[in-house]
Amino acid sequence: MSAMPVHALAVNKGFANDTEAQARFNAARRYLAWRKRLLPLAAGIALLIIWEAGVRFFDIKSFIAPAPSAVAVVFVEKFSILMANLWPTAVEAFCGFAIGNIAAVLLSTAFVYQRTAEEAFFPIAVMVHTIPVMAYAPILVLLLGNGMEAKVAIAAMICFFPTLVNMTRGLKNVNPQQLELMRILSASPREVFQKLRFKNSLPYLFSALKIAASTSVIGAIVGEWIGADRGIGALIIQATYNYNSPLLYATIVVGAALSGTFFATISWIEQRTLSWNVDETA
Amino acid sequence: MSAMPVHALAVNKGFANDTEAQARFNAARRYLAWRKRLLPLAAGIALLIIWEAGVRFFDIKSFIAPAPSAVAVVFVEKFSILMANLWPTAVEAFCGFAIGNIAAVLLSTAFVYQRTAEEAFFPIAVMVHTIPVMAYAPILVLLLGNGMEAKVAIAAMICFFPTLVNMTRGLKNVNPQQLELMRILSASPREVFQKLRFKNSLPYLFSALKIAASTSVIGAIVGEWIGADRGIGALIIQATYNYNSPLLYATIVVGAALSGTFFATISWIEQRTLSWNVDETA
Amino acid sequence: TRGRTASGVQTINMQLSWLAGGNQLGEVVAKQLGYFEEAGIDLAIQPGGPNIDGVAVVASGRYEFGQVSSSTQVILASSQGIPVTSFAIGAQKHPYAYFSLPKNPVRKASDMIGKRIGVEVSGQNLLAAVLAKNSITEDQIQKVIIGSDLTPLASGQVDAIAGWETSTTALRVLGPDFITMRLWDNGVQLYALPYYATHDALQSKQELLASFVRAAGKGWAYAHDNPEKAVDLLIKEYPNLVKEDEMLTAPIMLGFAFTDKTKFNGWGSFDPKVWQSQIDMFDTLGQLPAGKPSLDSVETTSILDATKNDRPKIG
Amino acid sequence: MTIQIAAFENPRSNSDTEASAIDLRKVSVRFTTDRGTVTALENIDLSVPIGGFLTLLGPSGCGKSTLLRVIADLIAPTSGNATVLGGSPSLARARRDIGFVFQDAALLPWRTALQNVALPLEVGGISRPGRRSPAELLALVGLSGWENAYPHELSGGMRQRVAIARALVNDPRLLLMDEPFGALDEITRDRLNEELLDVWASTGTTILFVTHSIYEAAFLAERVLLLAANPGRIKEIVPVSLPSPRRIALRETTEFTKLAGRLRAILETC
Amino acid sequence: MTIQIAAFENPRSNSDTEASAIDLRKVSVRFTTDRGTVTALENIDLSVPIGGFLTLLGPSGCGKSTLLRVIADLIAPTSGNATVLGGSPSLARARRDIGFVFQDAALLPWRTALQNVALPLEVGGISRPGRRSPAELLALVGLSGWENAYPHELSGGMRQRVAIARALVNDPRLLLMDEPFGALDEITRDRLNEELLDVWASTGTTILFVTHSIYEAAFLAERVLLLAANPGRIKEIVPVSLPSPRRIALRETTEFTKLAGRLRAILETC
Ligand SMILES: Nc1ncnc2c1ncn2[C@@H]1O[C@H](COP(=O)(O)OP(=O)(O)OP(=O)(O)O)[C@@H](O)[C@H]1O
Ligand SMILES: Nc1ncnc2c1ncn2[C@@H]1O[C@H](COP(=O)(O)OP(=O)(O)OP(=O)(O)O)[C@@H](O)[C@H]1O
Ligand SMILES: [Mg+2]
Ligand SMILES: [Mg+2]
Repeated sequence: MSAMPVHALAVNKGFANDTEAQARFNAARRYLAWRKRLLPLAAGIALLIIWEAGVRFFDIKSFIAPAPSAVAVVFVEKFSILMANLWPTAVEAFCGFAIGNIAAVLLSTAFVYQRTAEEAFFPIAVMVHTIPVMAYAPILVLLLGNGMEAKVAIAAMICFFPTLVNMTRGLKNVNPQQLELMRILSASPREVFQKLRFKNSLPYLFSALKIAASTSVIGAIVGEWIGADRGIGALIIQATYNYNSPLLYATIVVGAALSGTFFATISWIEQRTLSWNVDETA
Repeated sequence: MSAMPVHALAVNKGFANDTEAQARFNAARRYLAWRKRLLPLAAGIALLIIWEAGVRFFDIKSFIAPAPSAVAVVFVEKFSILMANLWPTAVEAFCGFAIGNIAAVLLSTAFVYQRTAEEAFFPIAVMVHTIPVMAYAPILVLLLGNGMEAKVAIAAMICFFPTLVNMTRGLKNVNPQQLELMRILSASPREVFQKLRFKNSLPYLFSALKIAASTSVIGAIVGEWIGADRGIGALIIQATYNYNSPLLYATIVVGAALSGTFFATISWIEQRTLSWNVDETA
Repeated sequence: TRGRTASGVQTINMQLSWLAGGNQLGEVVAKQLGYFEEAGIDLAIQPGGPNIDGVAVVASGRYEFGQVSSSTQVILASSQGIPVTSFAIGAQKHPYAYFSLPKNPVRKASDMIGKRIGVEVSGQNLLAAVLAKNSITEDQIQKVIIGSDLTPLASGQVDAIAGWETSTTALRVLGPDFITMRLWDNGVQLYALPYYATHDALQSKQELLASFVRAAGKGWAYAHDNPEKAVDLLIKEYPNLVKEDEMLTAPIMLGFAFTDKTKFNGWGSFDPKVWQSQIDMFDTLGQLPAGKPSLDSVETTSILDATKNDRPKIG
Repeated sequence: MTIQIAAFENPRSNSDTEASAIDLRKVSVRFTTDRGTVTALENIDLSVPIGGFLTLLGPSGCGKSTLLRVIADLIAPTSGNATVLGGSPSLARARRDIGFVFQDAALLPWRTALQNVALPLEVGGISRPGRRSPAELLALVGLSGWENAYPHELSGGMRQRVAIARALVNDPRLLLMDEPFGALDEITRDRLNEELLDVWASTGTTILFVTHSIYEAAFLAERVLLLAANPGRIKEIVPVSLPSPRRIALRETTEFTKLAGRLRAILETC
Repeated sequence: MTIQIAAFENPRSNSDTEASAIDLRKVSVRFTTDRGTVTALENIDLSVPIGGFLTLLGPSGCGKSTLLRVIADLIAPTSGNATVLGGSPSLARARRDIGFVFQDAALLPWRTALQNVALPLEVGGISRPGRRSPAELLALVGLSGWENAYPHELSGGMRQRVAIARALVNDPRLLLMDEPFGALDEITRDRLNEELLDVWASTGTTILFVTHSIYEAAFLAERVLLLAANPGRIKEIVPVSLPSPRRIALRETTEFTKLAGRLRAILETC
């Protein structure tokens, strides 16, 4: 029972320092990172140029689709208004994102440990997800009032479902061998979750979060349609109603930029978290 | 170079017939299948009972949330109207489902084989997904008219994105060893796709399709809000406008049943397709 | 809902069916100029939007009263047994109209025959009413269901399209000389922007609602006299609005709020007979399947009566 | 040190009176799929005393892994009864008395070598005194310097060695090893054979060890269990009466060669 | 039959003039991660003639798998040059001249045993006459009756055997085998050793075979390559001058024992 003398086999030496190779490795990594940042920018600019050219060439009316240049002008002119309306939506989207995804992760955890719960409630969750906001808007306002809470609730409800589906799959789709390992270690359900299922579900979770990056913003916008004075959603209604297409598009650009920022943040976190995942980094 | 004589090692015998064990196995499987069908039904009925009791106990007004019994009455009364409005929406949702998912699978395939395309366009896809329907509705109506095509297009656009995200992940997240095997066999990109990547992405794809089961229905409903005189979406607007809450709820039930049917069909296909997947069937 | 505050000012919530804007010009002015405060009210305007029209919220008692866009909505809600009753109106004539372009004009109901008419899902009953009043059958026209925008007319997909005259900015799409065919002038006389509350509230909070009507009327009167200053106050409250647009809209809206009727009866007043004719019309058209509501359940003049002498008589 | 040990309720003390570590009575395992039934094990009767060292030899697919999995409570026998350390297999597992080296390493890909070895300590974590640290165990299997490498950066044999270190880290009373040294070169393997015998001698662990190497089976064991295939059943249990402590040089003796030859002869009839 | 063969452009005929199947010149492989650099192979010079049989021996982690992967064009050498069957490794791979048995079976879980063996025929599919069918090959590795089993229903050794059958199915000119028989019992292993020699003799395939068994290395090869670790480099190439055809009984000869002893001695210094 006492500590054994250690007769180490000095067969392998492990990682060595090779500054030159390391420098090349880091340079390659930096290149990839920059590429990842610049390519969408380039593609975005190319799209804008095509759009602008299309609008000019086909003489498309501004109320159908305004030229990017017109949108840009409005964007600069109304910058302060756009920003003032961005904040409430950003806060709603972020809170909805957090609440919806946490709820989905919790419920999918329950599903994995309570197969009965899954079989009973998964189909019901699908059906509930189909209910349009306008059907439950009065109940929400009654319960939560007309403030941010109701909008957060709607954003949360809308981004809830895809995460539930993906996360349930990710938590279940575990390598049977690794599961046997945890069983041998007599890991508690909690430990199996923390050390195996959750880790294993991360690729699925990040996919879900990427989807939620835009659905939470959509949710906040749609949520504002149950009544708001400020916010991207309110501004969209205002601009649509007033046929102010350039303002409408400028507003949408702000909303899209919001979900783009969400997406980029999630991708960044994903890259740090899944660095062990060879397939992803390859 | 000629055929070798085969000296078989008769070590293992393979599968044998054991009727008793087989019968027990089949019985267990039937039990699970029935359980899967009956549990959601039971849960649904339980929810309805709670809802009915809640409405009665708290004396909730019908214009906030009608009792299931009231909805059921309308459902029976208006059954033919509901069914007449179900078909257009079902067709739109189904076509949108098919087109949106096929497009997403194709684009994600392109992404996997053209890393540049992915890096350039994935973030843009996220942002486009944030654009509310009402912003592009005029363009759609202009391009596709006011018929079913525009609604199908909206349903397709709404269910496109989650599938794109999941499918891209599923196609990429391949076991490196299996990829090396295909490389050794000098499989063409097409063969790698068919025989490895696609098979591997199936769990992800089915998750995406389950999400799309309800988003395609939502898409068809939202699509009908840009102008339709028939369909679940049109009926929802009508019922809302007429303050006919029981009819509104009955309509929503029909819509939810539609996505529930979608979901069940997909689950069924999944079970047949992924039968090799131990983790899923376990 | 919050109660009376320490200073004796009581909060009262007005639930809208749409975003706040030029339709609430008078209320905003009154709020900004302290008219409500003087009346002991702290008015909170609760916006609505595409996903909610607020009737259920008011009917359930969450907010004290509300405003919807059309008198039809009050009638339909009453018909479904929702206990809401209108106690004042914001626009004497409904600004609902059918717009067309000079090259293919629709000036009166009979011009609609053989044309493609674009209406929203919820505008179908009004179209049916206009056609019925003018003895046109539905198959004599071609009804096109559209979304909530006027593009189909501009792009030639329809010949006439339904909308609100107060949507000045939207109408800009049609160019300067489009043709307007008013609902009101073609036999369908509806009110717009009715204020409504539950039966309960109309009894238990009668004094509060009366105070609101007095102060709001004062605000509208101020707007009538100082449209530009009123718009400035509106923009101050709702910075998302655009001053130029509101300056265009305000006179039109004021033209609907103050007519020869208000000259005698004061701002906000209505004629029960007009309500009754609306109820009868929709009933004849078979658009009240849940039953014909009684006039009493649809409107009450109790608040108007109580504020008879305090509402501005301009016209 | 003594005080420290006394401070713990030694989880082993109360079981010292047990007769045998493993007791199988008429254990059968059948797998049923929709394509038919496979009988992996049939009527296995086996008893291994506490502190015993049993090696398993048998043709590929005869049910060796299945036998280990029954003992480890990873599968339940279709019929028959298994007793492990005086109780049911699941009780033994719950007491964390079982260490298992899988036939394939089964490392968690998101953990470094060191973190993989440390996993059993994080899970459950009954602290036992005098235990070797994960780093020491990595050194024992010849992997010092690789603590921070991820599984995909290791060679097949290195991964296997990480798995061995992991099984040893919480000093289990029963060690089930499924071809643990199969992916190792003979030199490393010989040294680890000696190491394992040292571990066994010093800790009193009961060891069941599956191997395909007749020499390894003979060298390590007190008894060699030979399984026959189709269905998996006990062919013979051969006692090994070689002197202890054993060193690799033992393999050169004629006694050992004779034993190996005998095992090979039996194996050929399995 | 002759007509049929003539009808095909025999893909092998034009390479009969090649000097060597494999030619490595100063091949080095380094892996760089953010935690440091590992030199897996350093300055490997190696030449294997067409139809040669080379076995690789070396301590775990010395770079055997890496060497096979360079030859199979799975990784590019960091420096140096590799020529396979007269061209670049990628050319040989593209011509489907390479068969590879991975250290772990790498079966596709959604395919049955038979479908897994048939995979190379579905992919690429240059039809060569006289080839054994997937079912025949499954029988060859002792798995008839298991055609319809899925990988998770097979034992470790059975999976490995499916992988071997798969590598043989399209009759490759160059067979790279990474510890193919590591998970098999000695009886099966001995029989498959003989089978492999038969296959080699009858097809003229060039074989590179990684093993941890000194006996296996000596029994199979024309030459044994011993690799030393840290960094992976060639320690020695030992020619094997045992008579052909070889049968298992050869192992009992003193000549063989002496050779094995010599290999072991070298290996101990690696
Ligand atoms: N899940 C399963 N479903 C069906 N058959 C199975 C399953 N698991 C194992 N078997 C069968 O049980 C038999 C014994 O398998 P086991 O893994 O115990 O063999 P083994 O002795 O460990 O062989 P090896 O030495 O090749 O690892 C095999 O014939 C195998 O096909
Ligand atoms: N992707 C990688 N990243 C970092 N290091 C690696 C990678 N692949 C292999 N190595 C290292 O390269 C060395 C050689 O590995 P290789 O797999 O060739 O060994 P091997 O001789 O096959 O060993 P074994 O007999 O254990 O299979 C090892 O030290 C390993 O850690
Ligand atoms: Mg096994
Ligand atoms: Mg290797």
